[in-house]
Amino acid sequence: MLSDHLPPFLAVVPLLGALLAPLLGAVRPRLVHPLAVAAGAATAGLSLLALREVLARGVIRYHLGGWAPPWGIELVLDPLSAFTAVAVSGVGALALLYAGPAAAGREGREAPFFGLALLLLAGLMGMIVAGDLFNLFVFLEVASIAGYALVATGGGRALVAAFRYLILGTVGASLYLLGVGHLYLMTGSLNMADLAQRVPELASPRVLAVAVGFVVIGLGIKMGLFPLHGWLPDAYTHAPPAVAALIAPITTKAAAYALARILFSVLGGAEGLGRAPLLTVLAWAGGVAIVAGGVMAIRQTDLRRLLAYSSVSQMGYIALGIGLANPAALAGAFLHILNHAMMKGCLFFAAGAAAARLGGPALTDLRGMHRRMPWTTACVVVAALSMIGVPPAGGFFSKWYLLVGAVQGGQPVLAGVILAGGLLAVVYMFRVLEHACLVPRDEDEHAGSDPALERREAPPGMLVPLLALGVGILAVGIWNAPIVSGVLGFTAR
Amino acid sequence: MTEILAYAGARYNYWVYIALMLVGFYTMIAHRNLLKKVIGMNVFQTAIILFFLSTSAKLGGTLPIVPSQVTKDGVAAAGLMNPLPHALMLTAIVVMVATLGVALALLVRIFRRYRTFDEDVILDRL
Amino acid sequence: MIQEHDSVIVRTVVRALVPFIQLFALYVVFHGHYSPGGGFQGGVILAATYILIALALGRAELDRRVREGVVLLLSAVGVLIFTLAGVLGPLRGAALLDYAVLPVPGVAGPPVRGLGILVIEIGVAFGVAGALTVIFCRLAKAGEGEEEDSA
Amino acid sequence: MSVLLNDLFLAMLVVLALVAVRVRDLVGAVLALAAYGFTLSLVWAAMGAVDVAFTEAVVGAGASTVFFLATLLRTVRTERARPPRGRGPALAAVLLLGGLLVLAAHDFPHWGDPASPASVHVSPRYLEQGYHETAAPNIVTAVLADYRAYDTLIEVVVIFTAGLACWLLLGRRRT
Repeated sequence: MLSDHLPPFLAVVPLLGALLAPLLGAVRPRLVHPLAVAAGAATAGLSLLALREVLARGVIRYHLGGWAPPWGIELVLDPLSAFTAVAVSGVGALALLYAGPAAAGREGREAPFFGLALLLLAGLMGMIVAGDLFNLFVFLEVASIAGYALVATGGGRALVAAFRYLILGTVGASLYLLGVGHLYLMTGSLNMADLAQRVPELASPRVLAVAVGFVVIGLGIKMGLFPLHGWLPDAYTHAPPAVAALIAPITTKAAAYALARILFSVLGGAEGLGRAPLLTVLAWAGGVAIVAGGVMAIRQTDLRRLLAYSSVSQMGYIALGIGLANPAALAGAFLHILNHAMMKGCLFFAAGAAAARLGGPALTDLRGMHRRMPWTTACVVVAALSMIGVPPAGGFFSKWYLLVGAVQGGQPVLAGVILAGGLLAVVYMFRVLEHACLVPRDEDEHAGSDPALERREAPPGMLVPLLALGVGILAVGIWNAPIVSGVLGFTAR
Repeated sequence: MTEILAYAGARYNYWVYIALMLVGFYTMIAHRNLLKKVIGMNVFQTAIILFFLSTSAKLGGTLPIVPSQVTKDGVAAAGLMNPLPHALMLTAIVVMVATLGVALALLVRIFRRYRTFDEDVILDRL
Repeated sequence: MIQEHDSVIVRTVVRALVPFIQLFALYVVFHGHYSPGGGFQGGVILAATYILIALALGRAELDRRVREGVVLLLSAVGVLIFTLAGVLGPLRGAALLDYAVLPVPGVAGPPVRGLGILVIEIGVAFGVAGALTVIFCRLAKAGEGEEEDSA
Repeated sequence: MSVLLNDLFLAMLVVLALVAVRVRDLVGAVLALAAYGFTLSLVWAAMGAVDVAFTEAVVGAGASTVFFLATLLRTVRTERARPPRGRGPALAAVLLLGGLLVLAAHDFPHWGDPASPASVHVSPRYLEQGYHETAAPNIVTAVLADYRAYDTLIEVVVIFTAGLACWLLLGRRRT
């Protein structure tokens, strides 16, 4: 029974968790966190099951309420959406586990906190499986509103950051809705597959170009695409560690996936109607983002802000791959969705653990980390290698496929940008590693050397998800070939 | 002259929605009072509702409620307004009020901390 | 904070009106099939009665009538009603939110769908009324009995 | 539907929106916004969207205004007079947006055209079959609560999310 209803349950399971959270919180507040972890893990498990089913049976189309599209709402699970769902729910479930100890000290607030965290996950999962443009908008708003509130739990500066996020996020969602409205006005349909049939016959290419422009700008804001990333650095920097660890790795990925979905499944047949220049603009915007984000990351002294600008840069890779639109580049973009979710999750988990144990978010606070938190430091090293693109870490392979895609697409400048982005990552990640591994802490200079005594790893609830992501980054690197050829449908030779 | 008037008149709804949208958008991004930004956001979102509902209008059409006397022998779709944008915009209004609630909750917290809604003053105090 | 209104007329009229407005809210919820209205509009009107109580009779009276925690739970229950009505479909071998398979004795065909619509409208009304009441209460009494966020 | 009334109300909307964003007194601005919401509901009614008009009246002119006033009650009533600054980029963005919107609107089907794509594709089935398939004569309810019930479920989840968010953000502090 379950395997027939996977598409809606990917969103309904975390949703049920979120609805039960306040009910459970009223009687047994201690059990809210385990409930959230269980709902997150169930979502991740269902995503894996969905991926297996899709690979075995082909694309699954689900008609809600039994109404055939375009009249009813359709959900679509294909290899790409199932893959993205696995990436988002997997990292999301680990972030929920991580949020337990990180959110300690908010007694009485567990129910709304974890309720909103599950709603965020439900919104993102709904966006990924949506086959209807308006349905995607509604799920986008669930995820966004939960995100604004979660960021604001940091208080103080986080409030201002959350307000800015809300204003820009609303502009993004509204422009997306406006673009959908233009498509509706010209075709009368909201269903993606139906639109794909009708778009090539459109009377006015101008309206189509404007509509797609609004959709790209709207989702571009949500995915933090330079120069539309204005909300992102402050939100990631000032959000509490548990929230940053949840939001930073996964929210932008769902928006990036939705953008790819619309550009390829709705507009796939509209080559002559201005899709090609739009994709070129997207690819170059991605290239600019890689460089601009990297340069700004180098100038930061706060670890979280450095990671935020690194996200701007890394999202540039994904936009670049989507824009190049050849099989190699797309395989790279999707592999990078998984890789970046894992490495950014890993680094934000580590940042939260370090802030809890070493006292602050500044890079200088990381000094002596390798002696006090050797496992955490090892994970940081793995994630940093992935960010730079050193094999066998996963990041190397996504950038490799992107590079192949850029060369095949006849874009040597963008290929150069991909390499330059790696060099920028070397610089900014080396600054992290330098403080974490090489520079001793002031008090270490004159205190003797007894590393066993000063070892202070984060509690297991934080360390386990961190280690899981560290191992995962290496595993994706090692098994990249079966993922790329078996799931993403790209064979290198 | 009459042609211009006819041209403008045929899309009058659309010109109004554009005007409202720009007023709201400018207020959201340029106004320095945070509460005014929220008011601008409200205008901006309602402009989109006006756009969607304009797509549902049919000249000579009536309410999308099937009268009881014609339910037996079918309905002529051209005589009734398109109900789909109406249903979509009901959802959009709910999204609007939800966003508004969270925005105002943030404003109350921001005011408690910074004692003002003035963006410049808040940025100075950060 | 919101005080009890000075005028005895206002207080009396509000006390008398509230049950009727709530009755009207129920009418709006249940008559959505036939006329404009439905769960959402009815839910807002239901929430409005509690706002009215707060404005005219003061917070104390509102607190006596409803507890915020309970209202939030009601909202969750409303969404749960909707979700579970939807999940009945898969349990009975149909798609999510397919009301045609709802177990209603003595009714078959499209009227079952009509009843399904009624069930979810009730869920919508609870969900919306609860959430809006919570938002209003929290905004109206923000800061009451707490220290300020320190700068 | 009265086209003349519709046009009159639409002109009022622009005026009220400008008042709402220009007035310095914040309570006045909120009340202008309430009048704007009420006018909107008249426009929706004139355009035959009675369900939306009803909702706009209770939410746009009602609940939203109460939320705004509840906020102002505990905060500040007026905004400071300040010289505007740095309007260049904002104006550029507005011009870009406006240009795109006008460009697209130029090619729109005429307002109210019964042969426009939105009137002939997808929606006729709701009108022609809706009552037989869902037993709801109000077709907007049929679409909202049956054909597109999933949207409505998530819509209620959105407002629940906002309730949870206010609960979390404005909860009583532990001392």
